[in-house]
Amino acid sequence: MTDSTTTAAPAIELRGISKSFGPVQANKDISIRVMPGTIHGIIGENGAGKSTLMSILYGFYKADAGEIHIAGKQVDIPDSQAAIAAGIGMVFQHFKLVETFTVLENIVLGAEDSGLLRPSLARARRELRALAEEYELNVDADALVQDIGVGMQQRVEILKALYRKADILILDEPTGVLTPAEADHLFRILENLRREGKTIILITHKLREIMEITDTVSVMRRGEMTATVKTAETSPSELAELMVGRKVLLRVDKTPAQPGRVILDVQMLNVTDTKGVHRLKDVSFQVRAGEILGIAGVSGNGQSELLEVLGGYQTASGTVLMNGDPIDLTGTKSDGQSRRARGISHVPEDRQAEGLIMDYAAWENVAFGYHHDAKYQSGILMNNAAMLADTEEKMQRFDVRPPDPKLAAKNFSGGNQQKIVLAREIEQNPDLLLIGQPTRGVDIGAIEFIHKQIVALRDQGKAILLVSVELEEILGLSDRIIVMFDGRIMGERDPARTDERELGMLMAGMTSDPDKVSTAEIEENLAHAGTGEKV
Amino acid sequence: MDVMPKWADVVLIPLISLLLAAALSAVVILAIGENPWNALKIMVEGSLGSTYGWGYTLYYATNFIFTGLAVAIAFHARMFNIGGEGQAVLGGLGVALVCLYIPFPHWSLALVAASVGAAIFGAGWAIIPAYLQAKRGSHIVITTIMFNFIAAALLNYLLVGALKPAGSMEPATGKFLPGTHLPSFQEMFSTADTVLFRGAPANVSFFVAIAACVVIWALIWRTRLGYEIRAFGHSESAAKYAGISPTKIIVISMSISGALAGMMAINNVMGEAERLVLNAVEGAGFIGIAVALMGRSHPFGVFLAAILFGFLYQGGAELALWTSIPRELIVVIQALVILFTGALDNMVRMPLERFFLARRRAAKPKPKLTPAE
Amino acid sequence: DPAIIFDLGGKFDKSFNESAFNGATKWAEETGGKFAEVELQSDAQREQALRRFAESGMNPIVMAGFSFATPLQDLAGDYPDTKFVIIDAVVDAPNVQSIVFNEEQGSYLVGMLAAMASKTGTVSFVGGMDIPLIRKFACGYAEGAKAANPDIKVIANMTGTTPAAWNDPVKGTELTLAQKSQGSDVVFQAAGGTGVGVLQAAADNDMLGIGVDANQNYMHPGQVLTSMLKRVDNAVYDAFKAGTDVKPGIESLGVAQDGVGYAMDDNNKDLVTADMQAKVEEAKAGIADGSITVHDYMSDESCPALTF
Amino acid sequence: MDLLTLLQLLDSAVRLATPLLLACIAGLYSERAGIFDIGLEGKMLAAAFLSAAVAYTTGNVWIGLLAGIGASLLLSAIHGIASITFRGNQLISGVAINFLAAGLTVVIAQSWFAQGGRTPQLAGAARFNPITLPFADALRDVPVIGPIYYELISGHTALVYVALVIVPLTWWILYATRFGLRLRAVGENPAAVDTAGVSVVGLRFAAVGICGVLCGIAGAYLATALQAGFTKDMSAGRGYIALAALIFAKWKPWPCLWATLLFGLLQALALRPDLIQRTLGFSVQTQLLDALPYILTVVILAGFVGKAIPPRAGGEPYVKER
Ligand SMILES: Nc1ncnc2c1ncn2[C@@H]1O[C@H](COP(=O)(O)OP(=O)(O)OP(=O)(O)O)[C@@H](O)[C@H]1O
Ligand SMILES: Nc1ncnc2c1ncn2[C@@H]1O[C@H](COP(=O)(O)OP(=O)(O)OP(=O)(O)O)[C@@H](O)[C@H]1O
Ligand SMILES: [Mg+2]
Ligand SMILES: [Mg+2]
Repeated sequence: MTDSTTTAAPAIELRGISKSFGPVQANKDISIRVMPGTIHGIIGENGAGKSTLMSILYGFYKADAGEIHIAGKQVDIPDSQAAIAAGIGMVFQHFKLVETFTVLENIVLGAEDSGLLRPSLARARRELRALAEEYELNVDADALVQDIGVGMQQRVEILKALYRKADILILDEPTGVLTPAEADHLFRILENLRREGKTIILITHKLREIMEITDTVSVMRRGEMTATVKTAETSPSELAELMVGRKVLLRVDKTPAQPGRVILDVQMLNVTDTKGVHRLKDVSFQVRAGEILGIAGVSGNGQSELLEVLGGYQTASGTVLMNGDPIDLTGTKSDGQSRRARGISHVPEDRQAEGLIMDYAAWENVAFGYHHDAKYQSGILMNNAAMLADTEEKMQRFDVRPPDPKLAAKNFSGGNQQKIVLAREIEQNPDLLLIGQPTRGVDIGAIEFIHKQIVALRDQGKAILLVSVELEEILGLSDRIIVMFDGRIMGERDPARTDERELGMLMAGMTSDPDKVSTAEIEENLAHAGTGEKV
Repeated sequence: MDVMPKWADVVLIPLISLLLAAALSAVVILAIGENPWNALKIMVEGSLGSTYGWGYTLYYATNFIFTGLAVAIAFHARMFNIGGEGQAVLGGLGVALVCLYIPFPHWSLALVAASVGAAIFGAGWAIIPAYLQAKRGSHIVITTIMFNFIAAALLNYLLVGALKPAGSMEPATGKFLPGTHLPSFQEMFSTADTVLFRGAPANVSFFVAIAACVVIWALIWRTRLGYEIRAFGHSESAAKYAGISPTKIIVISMSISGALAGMMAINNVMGEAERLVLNAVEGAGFIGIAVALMGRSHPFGVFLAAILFGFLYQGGAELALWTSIPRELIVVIQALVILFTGALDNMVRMPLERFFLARRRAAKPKPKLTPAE
Repeated sequence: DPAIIFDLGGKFDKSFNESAFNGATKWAEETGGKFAEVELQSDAQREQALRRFAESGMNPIVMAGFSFATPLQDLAGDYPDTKFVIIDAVVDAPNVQSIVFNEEQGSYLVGMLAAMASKTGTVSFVGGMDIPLIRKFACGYAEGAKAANPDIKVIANMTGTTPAAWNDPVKGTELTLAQKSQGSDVVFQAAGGTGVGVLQAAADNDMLGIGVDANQNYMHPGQVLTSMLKRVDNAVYDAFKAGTDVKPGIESLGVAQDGVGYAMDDNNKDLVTADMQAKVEEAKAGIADGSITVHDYMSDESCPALTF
Repeated sequence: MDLLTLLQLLDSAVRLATPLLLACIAGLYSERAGIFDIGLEGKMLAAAFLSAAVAYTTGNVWIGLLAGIGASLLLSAIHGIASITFRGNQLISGVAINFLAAGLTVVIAQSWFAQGGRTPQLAGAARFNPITLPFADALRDVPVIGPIYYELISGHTALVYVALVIVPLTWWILYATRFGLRLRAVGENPAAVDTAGVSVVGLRFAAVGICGVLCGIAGAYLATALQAGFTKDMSAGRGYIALAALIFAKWKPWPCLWATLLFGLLQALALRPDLIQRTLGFSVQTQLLDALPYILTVVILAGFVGKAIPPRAGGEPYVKER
């Protein structure tokens, strides 16, 4: 800033920040300025480098190159201690709380007054009450973090920053785990903070949120900052284009469904996990040939367990009929291999932790789960040649790049990893395809391709069960939608006759009119979901 | 992209670690007032300079191949089997029971039966911790350590009680039946006029150990079970998704591991002592850890590392005989090898990675992130 | 050259092995000769060490300890030109000399001294590994004590059942303390390295200790009553001196041959009165001439004076 | 069993439990901070050797104690560098340290004293001698309380009392101080500590350092208080028993005391087969008594008697950048 008399110094200015993780360059020569008292959005696809950039600002990572200026002064931020001293607070994408500690202990941790705990805790308790009142940030100071819901955990994180007198607050994808109503509540808190003069950086990849609350917005793509614009002067489609680098078509093209016979019939499914928490409660539904059934819900409300049960790696009680015959839910046949034998394929929610062995080469991964198939055997040994040939062919068909079967899975990009999993599962020609978060971390080009494949499979008369936390995807792809909350089915909707608002209410466990419910009630409801308590 | 070429990971890193361990050992020898170069000469001469020396080196190596493979296969399933010692003790018991009471017409039958006995007992001792890990989440490292002590107490109990011949002063079984005598290298390779491997304990079990290497290699990289074990080792959650039962893999891989550790007994108990004594295993179960780490859990690597440790053991024994360097020096070297190849791996790896990364950057100034696009 | 192999306790165990080492050193000093030696670290090394010495032409090869019996039995035949001397065990081979001691006789003598020195009327014994050889010590000790005082109470404990029992001073200490709490005020140990802990505990707790094998009176002057001498040093010395002319067969050394005895020196002269010494000398003469016979536990695995 | 015999047994249990207790609390600090330590055994052994060697050379047991702590700290530093700085496998590092100590103590002892890997016997001021607590002699003849005070409570070496004081001290540090809060946090979720502006590396090194000091005291106790000198392998598996006790105690200070006393009692009982025989009327194999701590630990680990949940981040190196 050359002319400091007319404009105040930016609260934050980053100059030429670069950062590599081994061979991956996460940030390339990034510069950005954020004015005090504003909310600045940062938007970008998964893996664009948003979290990395903010973590550098917070001293969590060290930049390879670049400068950080806070309120006009260059500062050195070698660790989070320095960032806190410079008035920066950050709420990470994955919360950094000690689960076995109380809320109070978490808040005090690292900001104690003296060697003894008791006085620090007493002071924190007093201040917490004041802060809670000032910013509508209610928390139960003596609850263990592991016993409270994500919404409250997030408030604890915000309180942690405020308790440390942060003037600059960074929030990394804060709404990923919230319902639309909870997100609204959060945004009200952020408005309050802005009014108090705090500077806020908000990371998200949801265009709606950017348009709703930010003053300015920066777009990142592949480690680079592609643009910074005033929110008032841009539009969602312009931002989308900046994010991806070309014009994008967000709608899915598909003809109306032609549902046939019932393929999957689920009745009164119940799951209790190893901690004794009741994860699925009396879940019943059907999926027919030639239709896509979408399951919406805030993550952690039983969708994952449902996929796991159907995929064969979670035991359950109840009845599941596949093509009219019951499948084994608890016994020796309740494993992935038996499910595959019954014509169920499964694209798991987390391809890196479940769908692929990251250290296996592509050719080994293509047999993964199907490694018992006769075509991959030769005598007592495995037929590596057959696996290789098969992989080459599938890579061709699904346009996996690079088409090198000997490359380890970890060396493919996220989108291409997903294509490998899809190729493996779809090419099995299943009667039922379970598919979780099909496009998480995949760029828009690949999203189009993947959506087309799913619709094509449906049109061949297969049954598809789709789980996604992206409401847009659910709305765009499904022929019918059911919403899950706290392990139950809250209701079924026709995508043509519902909207995000209505679905959002169901996701929070409410069936009443959206306009008549307070967010506090939603909060209360969600806090108990998934903890096994009665709602 | 992998930062380093494969050869650097497989050969260069263990080699540098080994050199570091050797250098530190030399410092220790210097510090106690001996000449490291001399010590090395005595070790090489004593262990590799004669067929007698080789006979001992290969004898020790045989033990270490078995225990090294045991640790290695468990590593593939991401299990740290620190209980090789106890499993080998139990293996010895299995061998002893077979060899004390069953009269065999020929040693080959005895060898097969003793191997089975050793494997069953060794596997049995590994299955309990494995099952507890799989079903109850009990940390296998701690349970296998505990089982080492329990095995020692059990053997102690038997050798001063039921298995000790009346009137004997030693806690040991009686001599095995004559039909169980395994041909030693001396008997196998000596001709009428030249005696080779005279008196050395290396015996036909060495070839069983080599066969075990081949079988384990094929098992890990060529069979469906190996595919599942490795998959489980890389990612338990993925294994579950694929329908691979964690319980099955943990129990099976630990059983194979225990069986291999137990089979060491055909070498030291059946091939050498021909009776079961108290401390027959002599830490070989622990050396298996060093061997597997050095050998990067690959059977061929394990084979080479076992020979290296065989050399160290025989060389160390010679040092103790002819110099004032105590035999414990080998324990120090062993500790350093474990430290550098196991725990301080990153100390060697990080600078090397930086080196290779810099070289790659220099080769193509603008790094391309996505090879696809 | 002659060679000697020490057992697991090591040549500085202050008792058995050290005594053997002293004999060898004495020979070396007197003759200026050289000998090879090795201290075993593990059981499995026994055969290797024996073979290595035999291969490199050492002769005779002396081994200190009964544990060598089994390997020696196996390999003596492989080296017919080498003479082997084994102490504390009998191996029947044409080139092996077996030296055994009448430990019960020496133990008898120190048992008498213990009983006479005891004020509480209770004396005790700590053995190393529970084997017949050590029971032989205990039995002779109890018999001697009862000979001196028929009302004496004798407590005997063994440290363990494995070779580790030879080297567990902590256990030695605890056993001694346990015996003290049962009234003992004189303790005799035949426990190798474990005995160090026994003597230490005795010295720390107002008890009298009794050493074994070598003269251990010096370890805690004034607090070690005496030591049961087992002249392993003489045996080794004689073997080295005889060199390749070592006579195969069994050599049995008792009081009469001065193979066992009890130690008197400056360190314990105030503890043993002239009267006590006279009585022991009398018994010694009696054993030597056969008028007193001391029961040998190993002859029938039983002990009239003590139950284990 | 009469009172005196019982007291003698308990007295022996206290003596034998002391090194276990010190090592157990040592492990508690390390593992509560997320660093698994199976190298307790090796650190104790190294400390036992160096404390005895230095005490013998200087004739002063306190200097010996410091030297023992130094030896243990050195091994702690290796463990710290391997598992904190270089994010290596903590279990493997622990195994290496145990071997390193087992080998080096003998090699150095042999070259230093030439006595077959042991140190000379310590006497007088070169070892810790029992302390008679005030009034012990006076109270001795008071029925019941007298013997208990005189036999059981009084008459131990200074380090026994140190160990007993360390238990409440540890409890206080862990739950009432800033350091304790951070220490527990770093074992549960190091990222939370890091983002709260506290150095994970610093905390973990501090914990590993405390562990080293306590193991050092434990080792020195073995060689200069319980015994009068170092002998090869004299730690004799106590480090592993301490580890077992730590699991048994579920990583909590007071239970550590009870667990180690129990294991100490088992060891004391193993020395008195006659007592068992007399009290129970049948004899128990000493091998069974020897193995009992290990068997109990397995039973605990198997979760049949209350589940032992280790600190969540335990054993995992803290990796920020892959
Ligand atoms: N700790 C790390 N070690 C190695 N690589 C990392 C690390 N963190 C991030 N990366 C890599 O850096 C790149 C940028 O990641 P970053 O988390 O900053 O993206 P993001 O924009 O926050 O994505 P998302 O929307 O998924 O949160 C990715 O390729 C990622 O794999
Ligand atoms: N952990 C890793 N180790 C090695 N290389 C990696 C790693 N993560 C990413 N890469 C490399 O970085 C490149 C970019 O990966 P990333 O997942 O960010 O791709 P992307 O740009 O999001 O592509 P896509 O749209 O296909 O997901 C990949 O081609 C891959 O080779
Ligand atoms: Mg992110
Ligand atoms: Mg991507």
